[in-house]
Amino acid sequence: MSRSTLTPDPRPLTPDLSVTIGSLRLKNPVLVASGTFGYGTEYAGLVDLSRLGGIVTKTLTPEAWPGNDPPRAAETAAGMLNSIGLQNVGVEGFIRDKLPYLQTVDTAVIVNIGGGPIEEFVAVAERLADCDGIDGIEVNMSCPNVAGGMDFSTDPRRAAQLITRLRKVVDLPLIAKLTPNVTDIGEIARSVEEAGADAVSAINTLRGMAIDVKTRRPKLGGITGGLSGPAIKPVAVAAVWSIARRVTIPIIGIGGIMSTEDALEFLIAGAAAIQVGTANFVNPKTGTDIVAGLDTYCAQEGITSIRSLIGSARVP
Amino acid sequence: MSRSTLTPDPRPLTPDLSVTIGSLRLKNPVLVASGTFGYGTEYAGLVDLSRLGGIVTKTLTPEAWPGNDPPRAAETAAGMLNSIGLQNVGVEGFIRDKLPYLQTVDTAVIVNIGGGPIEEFVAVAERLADCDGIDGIEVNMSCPNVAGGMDFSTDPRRAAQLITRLRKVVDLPLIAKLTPNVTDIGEIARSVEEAGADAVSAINTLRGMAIDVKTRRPKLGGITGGLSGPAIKPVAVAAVWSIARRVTIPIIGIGGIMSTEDALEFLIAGAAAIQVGTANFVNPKTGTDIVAGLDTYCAQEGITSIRSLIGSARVP
Amino acid sequence: MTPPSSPSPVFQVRAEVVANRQIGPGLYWIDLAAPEIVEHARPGHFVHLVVSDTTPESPCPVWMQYTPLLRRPFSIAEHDRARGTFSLIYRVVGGGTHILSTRRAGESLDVLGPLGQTFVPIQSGRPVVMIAGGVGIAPFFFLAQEAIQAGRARPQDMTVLFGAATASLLSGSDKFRAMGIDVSLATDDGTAGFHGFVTVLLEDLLRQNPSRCAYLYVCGPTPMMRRSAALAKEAGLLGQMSLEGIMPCGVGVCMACVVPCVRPPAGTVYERVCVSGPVFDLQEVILP
Amino acid sequence: MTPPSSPSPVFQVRAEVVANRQIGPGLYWIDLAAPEIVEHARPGHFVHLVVSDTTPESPCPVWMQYTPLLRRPFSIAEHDRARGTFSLIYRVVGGGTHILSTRRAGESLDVLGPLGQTFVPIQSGRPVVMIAGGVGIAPFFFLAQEAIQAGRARPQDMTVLFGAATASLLSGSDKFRAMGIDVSLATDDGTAGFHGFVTVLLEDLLRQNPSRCAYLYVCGPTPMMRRSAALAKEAGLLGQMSLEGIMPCGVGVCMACVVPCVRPPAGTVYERVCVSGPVFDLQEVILP
Ligand SMILES: Cc1cc2nc3c(=O)[nH]c(=O)nc-3n(C[C@H](O)[C@H](O)[C@H](O)COP(=O)(O)OP(=O)(O)OC[C@H]3O[C@@H](n4cnc5c(N)ncnc54)[C@H](O)[C@@H]3O)c2cc1C
Ligand SMILES: Cc1cc2nc3c(=O)[nH]c(=O)nc-3n(C[C@H](O)[C@H](O)[C@H](O)COP(=O)(O)OP(=O)(O)OC[C@H]3O[C@@H](n4cnc5c(N)ncnc54)[C@H](O)[C@@H]3O)c2cc1C
Ligand SMILES: Cc1cc2nc3c(=O)[nH]c(=O)nc-3n(C[C@H](O)[C@H](O)[C@H](O)COP(=O)(O)O)c2cc1C
Ligand SMILES: Cc1cc2nc3c(=O)[nH]c(=O)nc-3n(C[C@H](O)[C@H](O)[C@H](O)COP(=O)(O)O)c2cc1C
Ligand code: FES
Ligand code: FES
Repeated sequence: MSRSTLTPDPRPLTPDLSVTIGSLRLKNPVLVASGTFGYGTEYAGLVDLSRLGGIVTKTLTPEAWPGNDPPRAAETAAGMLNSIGLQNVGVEGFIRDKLPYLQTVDTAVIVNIGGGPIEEFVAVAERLADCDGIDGIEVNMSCPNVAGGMDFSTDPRRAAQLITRLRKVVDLPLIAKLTPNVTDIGEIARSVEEAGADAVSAINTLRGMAIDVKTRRPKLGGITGGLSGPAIKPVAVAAVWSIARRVTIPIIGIGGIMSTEDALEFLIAGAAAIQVGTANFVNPKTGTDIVAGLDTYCAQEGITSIRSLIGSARVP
Repeated sequence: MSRSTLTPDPRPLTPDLSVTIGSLRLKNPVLVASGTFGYGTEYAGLVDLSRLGGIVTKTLTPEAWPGNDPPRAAETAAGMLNSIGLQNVGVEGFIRDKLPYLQTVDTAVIVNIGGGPIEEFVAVAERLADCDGIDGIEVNMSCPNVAGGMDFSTDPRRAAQLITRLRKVVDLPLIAKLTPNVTDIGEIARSVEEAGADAVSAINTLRGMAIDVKTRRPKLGGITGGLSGPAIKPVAVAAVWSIARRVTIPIIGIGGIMSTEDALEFLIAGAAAIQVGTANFVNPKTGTDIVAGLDTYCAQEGITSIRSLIGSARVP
Repeated sequence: MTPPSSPSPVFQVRAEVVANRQIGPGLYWIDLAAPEIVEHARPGHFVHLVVSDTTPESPCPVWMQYTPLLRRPFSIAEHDRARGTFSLIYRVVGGGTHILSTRRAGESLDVLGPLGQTFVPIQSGRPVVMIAGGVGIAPFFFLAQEAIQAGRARPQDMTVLFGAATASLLSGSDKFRAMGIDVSLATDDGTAGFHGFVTVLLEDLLRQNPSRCAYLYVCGPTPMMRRSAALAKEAGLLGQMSLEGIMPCGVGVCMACVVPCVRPPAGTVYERVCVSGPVFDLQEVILP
Repeated sequence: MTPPSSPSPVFQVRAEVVANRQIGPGLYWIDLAAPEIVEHARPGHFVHLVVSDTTPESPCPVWMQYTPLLRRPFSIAEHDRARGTFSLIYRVVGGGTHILSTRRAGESLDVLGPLGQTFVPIQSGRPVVMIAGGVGIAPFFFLAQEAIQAGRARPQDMTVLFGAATASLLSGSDKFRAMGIDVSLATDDGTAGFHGFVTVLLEDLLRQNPSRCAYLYVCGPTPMMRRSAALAKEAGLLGQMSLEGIMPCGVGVCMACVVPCVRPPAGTVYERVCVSGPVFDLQEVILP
């Protein structure tokens, strides 16, 4: 009779939090979202980056980009608007100044790319494909803050074209990031799946606007901007749910996540991983707190692998 | 020399709060939204209905309708989800039991109608066209809570068809109520304007979902539902702004309005009137408080007619 | 059970918090001053509260003042006409009740009430049993008190069966005893009274002492109400229960708080708990 | 003015509220205990606060605890290494600052800091003027105090020009006087000091007593900063100013808080106020 049957091990099994996104294995399903965590360095002193499932970096364009006129942010009810307009260091600046540090961090590095015409996306992707230390590419097809930036993810045909082109130059896991500002997000997801995306992430920000009634001026220099934060969580959960009904590739859920409960809601709705966005500004430790929270939750509920939670919603 | 030039009147001029929606003149721009104020009677003891610009009644279908399975509501961050599913007394029940009281109230009565196929809308509209005491018809093309209920306002062609048919049977001001769950709400607005709508109202609720992570069940019997309340205000303001860029007919702004400031934001963005929805549940006097607030605001700012505020946003 | 054609008037008032004290683990008792509401309140009525601090002078935007957004419903547990106050018993289960527990005497709350359908009053010569689980006890203080004060019924004709998870959540049973009412307790963990479900006490009573129960009032968690209704049906006993439901408006306009009810000949129809209830006849509701 | 390659460390701590008291109409002074932050704080640094009550044990959902959602930035006004406390002066202008004003001694706040670029320290033998509008005075307590305590400069070489809407908002001028610093006041309504803009005092000083001003520090409303920068330019005077900006993150990741800066040869570039500022050289920023 083996020892284990005589004296039960008092320590509960360590739950397996790992998930896979295409060929990419994440140590846990908690990523930080593009544009809300810089390039990793900024929060390195405050957050143990190696505890995160991964870091998604700010959207890169071929050249450094100045962004929109300020003001670029406004607080709203349980949310915020931004019209950053993709200010970024450009792909070369990233490779030179930011990537070396990221390569030293023991977490998945997913680089988010953007652009105007398809060729710009392709140029950035090709350049990144040559680099070490990049674990995946997320395609920001959906940024509402640059002119024409939305077309790729509001038209299923164009979305597919973009992904098809990128698929040719990128072997890395390719994640299509979708906008909620469409009639049928499931249809867009379906078309990028067919075009060869390894995963979709949803959602980017909702189109929104606020006006200062004293000055009668829009609160954003870009007039309209993107709404994020807890306010949009129900919209994001519904998006994940709809997409899960239409595709078989993994879904990364994003939108208003601030707590372990929020993360669980997305997993149960069908997300294989989640990203923490705006909440990083509020509490930079949100992501790592959620990792700890998922661990505790699984241990308490006797869940051996978090993968068993994905899409586990109970419906009549 | 007249007395008035000798002793200046200490009372400021009473600002003119009246606005017009097609041929309908409202004493002020503050309405209460469909589904959030019943048929007027319920709040009559708490609110001086005659102070309101108008009352929009719960969506009517040809027959009384049972609605969705409970639970039908869930609270979210600065908002709520509902999946009522258009439970209503039916057009005959309305005419028999609800209209007589509404006819006695000194405020505009706008009846909101809905249905599945176009014929149902037409049937309800024709029946109402015979009745006295109805000042306008709002067409709920956008309810996300009944199967097929969204098609009319996600496809510009079908939206136009519906309005064209209704225009033939209705002389009353015809207001098309739009959903935000579309790629381009301005395009839908444009098509209903061409089809003969006198005004558009925007927005109905955003599609959303919430899951109870303990039971793993959706918090709504209808699984997904409609998000309303302050959380969605930025989306609603952006919708009004976009529509104002595309149509010349009046816009009625709806979404998350709780205060005079909120109402002003919509007017400045381009709305000729506004509707208070979810806020009625929170404070039934929200609408009448806003009327008083607009009055004070105009008096203080020396605004003689509130119409001068409509679309007065200052942009570079 | 449609609402009466002339329902009692409903008021929206700023009620001063007279006292707000903890009476058990996560369990609170709050006294609110609102003479208009007190005057019209009847046993079974509930109020709908804004738990947060809303003052027109606040520099906070209005949405921020209303956080959480929706009102919270609570049954009236006691009223004092002389002082113009009424009382609630509430358990902290989430954000809204937590915020309520932090409100201090001297502050004021926005209250809507009295709301809903009331209990059939306890009548002389008809022995009643009130069976409660947890904070479901709240409306029964009012129900018993009112009948005794009005001289309509004697405490000897009333029995309270009161169950909770543990002894410290049974706060209030003394109040019934002080009125002269017989109280039997049950706890899930056996720390007080019977070790088990309170419905077992009802079962025993109906078997051993059926004359003590000519009418049944029920309030508590759904399984307890379902079981009580079943026991009443078996025994051919009439009675009422007070239900809960997610209530955005509390006054019948939003159609959110519905429960399926048996309504022959129409069959099953959705009734609003806030205006057709919260008090329903024991057999009319199809409990989930 | 890019951030130094090894910036001072940033901490996220729960800081205990040691005191939080009103010092004028809508004007407050708060002392917070956070030894790590105090140790590294230099004049010009700011902190980023969660104004609301966030405790892991709260039954409120996390989003509700963070209402309003974003942190609020405030300049460090004073620090006390011995006690491990730092102080802020803040004006209630909206929901966030209102909630901050309700926090009581003994409670704790989530604080991120110290953040941003600091002032060039006041140096011996270089007379300086600090010109402030309203709560813009806050960082100058720290600036003056630090230089005097370090023995790097004499109070006689410092001048404070302090303007506000009205006398009761000039709270704190005694503190400078107590240090031996010359203070001139200005109010929009003439209730104290010069009746008019504080920049007129600067204009007069630069004309009548230019030797009192070899370096200029500016903090206050935009028009005041614009005018001060213009006067400095005319006088060929170097100096710095501390800017504000909507700051979601405060640490340089969100790119929201930018101001256009003159950066030859690149031309105009957007710099982040939170990491490239809030302290900038007087002539480098293009003020709106
Ligand atoms: C008619 C009626 C009378 C009630 N009387 C009492 C009473 O006397 N004492 C008492 O402690 N509780 C009572 N309740 C339940 C009480 O309303 C809820 O516990 C409370 O609303 C929970 O709010 P929360 O923010 O703390 O919880 P959360 O779970 O955070 O609330 C989230 C949302 O769900 C709703 N909700 C959650 N639980 C309930 C529930 N059980 N019933 C209805 N809505 C719920 C809330 O109102 C809110 O909209 C009564 C409910 C109803 C409908
Ligand atoms: C580096 C820095 C230092 C500051 N130091 C001080 C100080 O020492 N004392 C003081 O009283 N104030 C200071 N401020 C301004 C202070 O941050 C704002 O007054 C405060 O954030 C207003 O919050 P609220 O919720 O009360 O106002 P609301 O107007 O309701 O705030 C809405 C949003 O706008 C932002 N906001 C509003 N006003 C400002 C502003 N002037 N600057 C930046 N963001 C703003 C808020 O942070 C919030 O995100 C400083 C600002 C910055 C950037
Ligand atoms: C300030 C800010 C900047 C952002 N920048 C980007 C970006 O560069 N690329 C991108 O794909 N998404 C960007 N986003 C969107 C977020 O990655 C995320 O999809 C969105 O904010 C919703 O998540 P949240 O509610 O958790 O913030 C940005 C969001 C914010 C708030
Ligand atoms: C409980 C509830 C029921 C509603 N029912 C209807 C309806 O029957 N018909 C309709 O056109 N809109 C309906 N609406 C949408 C509102 O009229 C309004 O468009 C929406 O709630 C946004 O406004 P708000 O944020 O102010 O609530 C309903 C909204 C709620 C919350
Ligand atoms: S709570 Fe709105 S109808 Fe009952
Ligand atoms: S506040 Fe985010 S970059 Fe400055």
